[in-house]
Amino acid sequence: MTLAQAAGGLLLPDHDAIGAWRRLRDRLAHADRAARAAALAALAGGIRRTAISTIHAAGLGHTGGDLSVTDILTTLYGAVLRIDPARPDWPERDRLILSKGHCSVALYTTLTTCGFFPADRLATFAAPMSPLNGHPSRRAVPGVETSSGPLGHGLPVGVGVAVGLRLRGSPARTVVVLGDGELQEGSNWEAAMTAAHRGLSSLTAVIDRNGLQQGARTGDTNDLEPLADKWRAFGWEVAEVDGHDHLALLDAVTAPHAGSRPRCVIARTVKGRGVSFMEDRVEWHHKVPDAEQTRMALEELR
Amino acid sequence: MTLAQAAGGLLLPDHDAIGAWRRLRDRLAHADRAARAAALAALAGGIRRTAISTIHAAGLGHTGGDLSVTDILTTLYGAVLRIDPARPDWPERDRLILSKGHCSVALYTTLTTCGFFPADRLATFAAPMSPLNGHPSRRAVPGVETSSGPLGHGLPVGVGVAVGLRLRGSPARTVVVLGDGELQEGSNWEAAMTAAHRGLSSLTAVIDRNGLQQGARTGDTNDLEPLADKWRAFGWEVAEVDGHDHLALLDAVTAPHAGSRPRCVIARTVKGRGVSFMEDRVEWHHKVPDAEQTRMALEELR
Amino acid sequence: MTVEETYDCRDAFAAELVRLARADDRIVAVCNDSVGSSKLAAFARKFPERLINVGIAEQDMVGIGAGLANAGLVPFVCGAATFLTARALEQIKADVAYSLANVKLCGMSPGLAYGALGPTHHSTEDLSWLRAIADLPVVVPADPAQTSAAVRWAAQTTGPAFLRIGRFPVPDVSPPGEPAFTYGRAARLRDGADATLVATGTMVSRALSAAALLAGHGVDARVVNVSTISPLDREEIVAAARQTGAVVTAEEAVPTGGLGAAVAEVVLETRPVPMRLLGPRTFAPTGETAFLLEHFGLTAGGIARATLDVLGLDAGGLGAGGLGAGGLGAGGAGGVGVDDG
Amino acid sequence: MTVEETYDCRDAFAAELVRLARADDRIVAVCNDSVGSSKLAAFARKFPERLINVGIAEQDMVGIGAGLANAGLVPFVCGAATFLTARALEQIKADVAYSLANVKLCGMSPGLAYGALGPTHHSTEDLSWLRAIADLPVVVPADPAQTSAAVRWAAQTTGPAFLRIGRFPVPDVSPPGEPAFTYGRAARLRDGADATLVATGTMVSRALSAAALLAGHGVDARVVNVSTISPLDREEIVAAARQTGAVVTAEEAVPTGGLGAAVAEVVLETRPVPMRLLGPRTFAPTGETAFLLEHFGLTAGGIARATLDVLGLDAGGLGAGGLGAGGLGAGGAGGVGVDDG
Ligand SMILES: Cc1ncc(C[n+]2csc(CCOP(=O)(O)OP(=O)(O)O)c2C)c(N)n1
Ligand SMILES: Cc1ncc(C[n+]2csc(CCOP(=O)(O)OP(=O)(O)O)c2C)c(N)n1
Ligand SMILES: [Mg+2]
Ligand SMILES: [Mg+2]
Repeated sequence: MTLAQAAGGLLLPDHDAIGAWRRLRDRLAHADRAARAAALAALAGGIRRTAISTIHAAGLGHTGGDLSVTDILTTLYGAVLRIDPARPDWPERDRLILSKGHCSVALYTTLTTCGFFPADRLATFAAPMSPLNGHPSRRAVPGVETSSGPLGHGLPVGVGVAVGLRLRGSPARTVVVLGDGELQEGSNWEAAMTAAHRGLSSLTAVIDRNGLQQGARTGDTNDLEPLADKWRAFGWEVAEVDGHDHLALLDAVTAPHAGSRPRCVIARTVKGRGVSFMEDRVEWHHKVPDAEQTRMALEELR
Repeated sequence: MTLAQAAGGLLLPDHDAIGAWRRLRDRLAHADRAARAAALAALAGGIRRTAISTIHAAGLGHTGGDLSVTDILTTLYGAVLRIDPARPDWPERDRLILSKGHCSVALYTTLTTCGFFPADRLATFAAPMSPLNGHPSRRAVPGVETSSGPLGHGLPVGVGVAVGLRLRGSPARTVVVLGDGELQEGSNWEAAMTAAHRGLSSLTAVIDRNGLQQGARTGDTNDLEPLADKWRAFGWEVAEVDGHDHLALLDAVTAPHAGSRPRCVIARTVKGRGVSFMEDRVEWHHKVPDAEQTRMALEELR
Repeated sequence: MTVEETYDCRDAFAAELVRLARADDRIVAVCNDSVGSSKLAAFARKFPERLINVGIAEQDMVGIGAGLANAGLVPFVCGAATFLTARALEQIKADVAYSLANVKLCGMSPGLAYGALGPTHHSTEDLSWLRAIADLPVVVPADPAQTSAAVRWAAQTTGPAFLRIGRFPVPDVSPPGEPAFTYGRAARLRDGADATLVATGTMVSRALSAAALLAGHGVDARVVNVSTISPLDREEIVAAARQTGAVVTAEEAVPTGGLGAAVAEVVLETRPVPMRLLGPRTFAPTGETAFLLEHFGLTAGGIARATLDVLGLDAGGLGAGGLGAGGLGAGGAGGVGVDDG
Repeated sequence: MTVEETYDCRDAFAAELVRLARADDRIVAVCNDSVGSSKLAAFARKFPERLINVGIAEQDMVGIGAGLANAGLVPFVCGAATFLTARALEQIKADVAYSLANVKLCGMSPGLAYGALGPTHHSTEDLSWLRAIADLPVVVPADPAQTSAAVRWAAQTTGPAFLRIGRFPVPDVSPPGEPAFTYGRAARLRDGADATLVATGTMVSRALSAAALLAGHGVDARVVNVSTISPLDREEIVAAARQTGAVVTAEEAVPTGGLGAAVAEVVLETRPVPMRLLGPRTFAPTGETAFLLEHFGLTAGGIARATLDVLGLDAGGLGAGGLGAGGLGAGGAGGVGVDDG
């Protein structure tokens, strides 16, 4: 139980990290595009490296999807979301829901860069009694808005948040990050229909469009194309961008609204992004790098 | 238990009715369009009258939806489906799945006109121990391919049938009849995606597009429009027709296939069709006509 | 037996929800095209903005409930019990219970209430399904007073809850002058020494009638109303086993995962005594609710017979008569008909 | 204790399915992007046309299974147990069980098998959920031989069935020379007079080890393997209660709706004797499977302690040691990682 006790317990804010994150946000707000791009790239690189190390140490994780979603999370936490990591339950916060909950390591790592909890706690990921479960639990992890892991849950929850915030008169926004394979779940289309019907312009869905799911290409399993047409037919505004281009993501997510439609950002990504031998390889969905692979990956990500 | 015993028991084929139905099918096959239209209209009128009487007698039923789907069922059983009511489990039969199972009375009545079981058994509808439950049960009613009632179940089952028939090399076709409100269920969109991915051209979905659901208009509850765009974006071929025009339905359902897409026929209908005081009135979703209303309805349907 | 007035508990539910919503603007209602069957029409008129009817989409409905709670509201998520539970069970597990979201799930017209609409509409599995989910209180009020009190409790408590709101007409069973509902506590409605009838929901009044029948057979039966199925009031059950030596459970639900199973475990772990578990175990045949309750022995007579059986006594002379009343589909009557969830 | 060889029952499942499919071209497999975790890769290679991977869409998957059965095929519908059951429960009830469709539902990696992937991936509620559904046989094989035999039984029988296919490594427990699986029959793996350990799935080998531990404490424990949870072998349970006077159940599932509840009912209705029901009752903390089994007392030691407890004996000296082995996420090892359903 020693490990258990070491691993368990509350996750508390890391005020040094919060300070650093606040300074970064301030800097980015006034930086030119090039500087902003460089800062976000640096942030994303750090998150990727930490994620790889964390997965290797735990012997568990979803390496490919973590690397493909990193730039999306980096952009959102680094430059978009109005949050206060010192007060994770601040009622006026923007909400980020990671529907593709299997990419918990990317989320946990990003949360530590904002200071929701100290980065050293990542070492307990998946360890006995750790609050850092294989999938994010709202019970244990500050910054996690809803427990995810079963696919197709995030968008309905996001719709509820957006409806609720509007009812309460809050201008806060709601962003749901989804996998592409995940869109095979019909629950997403229920929520998509509801969101459009209710004119939830404060709701944004970002699709991590890496073209792979657990066992194969999405196109070979149950093709999603024409994906943008689907969202449009369901009443959403659609933007398609390079999901590894932070500024393109930033522009797409923050572009002014033309009407009352919810927005879908289809972020074209590469699963395993940044590590040559992982890129676009289906087996890295949940493969864990060994020591040598970890070394090589960290090298490439430097 | 006397009533129970009277009501219960097996439903066996009605050979007289089967003979009459076969003759009708032969006649229609060689009739000109006008004669075909007249015969189908007469058939539909009889089904509507019987349905109204059955609902009144049982004190239970979904009058509005029964009347809106009648012409669809009439067209399919009267002129399209290759079935043998004497052998409801004939492996090579076409399959009709009524996904909007609350309209069981329209289905039961139609099945008796084909001779799956005698029309006098309709008097046991909803009575203790009757095989004719409020929603169609595959256990008890010949001609019912799957138990329905909970919405959003029929299309996935239809996809499975179509995949299975193709695997077995059977040319039989599969038709699923759905409500429009029912399309809010995400399970339909899962199945729609799968059907298109698998190129199930033998599968047809007919949507009873009456614009009403249980408690209000679909447009006011959770708008389905642009509905045809949704199906197209999900990879289906779409036809839109007047759902009370038998020949238009027939043409849409039997038109030759241009490719390998499954086909969606959006049948524009009027809920409560044929009875002026029921037409397009949401309360007739499950309202049961009293004696006077029944008399008036039968009058109008003469 | 005198003819008692009986009530559809959905009315008490609806009235209480409106009362609470007037005082607390965090309260919202969510439903699946079930404004009518969830009796939310008055709520919709008074608080049109606060009724979120998502249409026929139960997964979406429960997820939206969790989201509303996240945004600081207090959602009552209402739908026919079987669709709410069968169709959205993973959302209930992950988004509500495991996420400890402040969502009140309201399963309307449970058990066999949908009568001749058939097994696809019956919700007899829901208690087994929900009891298996951790951290999800499961509450089954037995009459209007309990229903109102349970709704108040749910609104005042932070965290998940499931309320099973009956449609089949029931008489008042709550003793006047006492709190009608205390979360986690069973109520002893009648004392007795020879056996205990443990009932929930619609079966409580029938258990009381059974006790009256049993008195005529010289059996002094205790009656306990379990309105919180999960977590169970272990003390009251232990006392029943110890003090009366025989237990019969009755519920409009599959007993081997519902109330019956909950009581059985406590009895076996503390004081094993003979039991009978009453409840439907098969898909129902066609018929209105009162008929189906008879069919499954869920009547005063059926409960009394099971009690005599567990005591090893002769049931001769105890007719099959139940408390049949209400139910759906009165032939030829005409009228508003039966909504279907 | 000697180190036994242990097996992932999914391998036996997969091999048997390929064998059967070779002889019977009606057999098809359906899955939800789980070719890997359902071990269907070999099936897919040999019968590419007969593997229907619908993607991540469990409702669709089960409905498609029912449709395939309607078309005359024999579908084995495979997915991680929790997604298959939680996400498609109404399809299981209406399209499979109530429709009496010839669908074989295969819940892979059930219980706590997904270890550190957490409660959203654990399937501890499935037995409660499925037992409540009428006309749905629920089968839980305990080792590779039982798994193969159960798959053969399912392929040969017309009608619905659920098979719970374990992932957590188990040793052989089936006595050689006897049929490994007989539908509806429990197997007495060890005779004994003082108490009966009733176990299913992964807990069977642990119950056998518990019996060995108990022998050292002078307790002669019977061990019964219940591989058909529903319908239950009542005779064997009645015999256990009558002949041994105490029963402990153990399962990798919520016991108050699973095996425990099923056994409890029979015991109470026939021969009430003291019982203990072992199984997880809360959402699990983080940890690999072996750790979680320890956490919930689902080890040889835990079963033995519960047995001493039910007998009113002192458990002193009986360590907490279990049979910890296997499990997920060996830190820093590298490798193929853990699929997630
Ligand atoms: C309901 C449900 N079914 C199955 C799974 C198992 N699973 C986990 S990840 C995954 C693939 C997800 O693919 P995608 O959404 O494309 O995510 P990404 O490529 O970003 O990893 C699957 C099938 C699950 N978590 N939930
Ligand atoms: C899963 C599920 N949720 C809710 C219901 C209750 N219900 C029965 S009919 C109905 C409305 C159906 O509307 P629509 O599909 O448009 O059918 P129609 O207008 O043809 O009657 C509803 C909500 C149901 N049967 N199943
Ligand atoms: Mg992907
Ligand atoms: Mg409609």
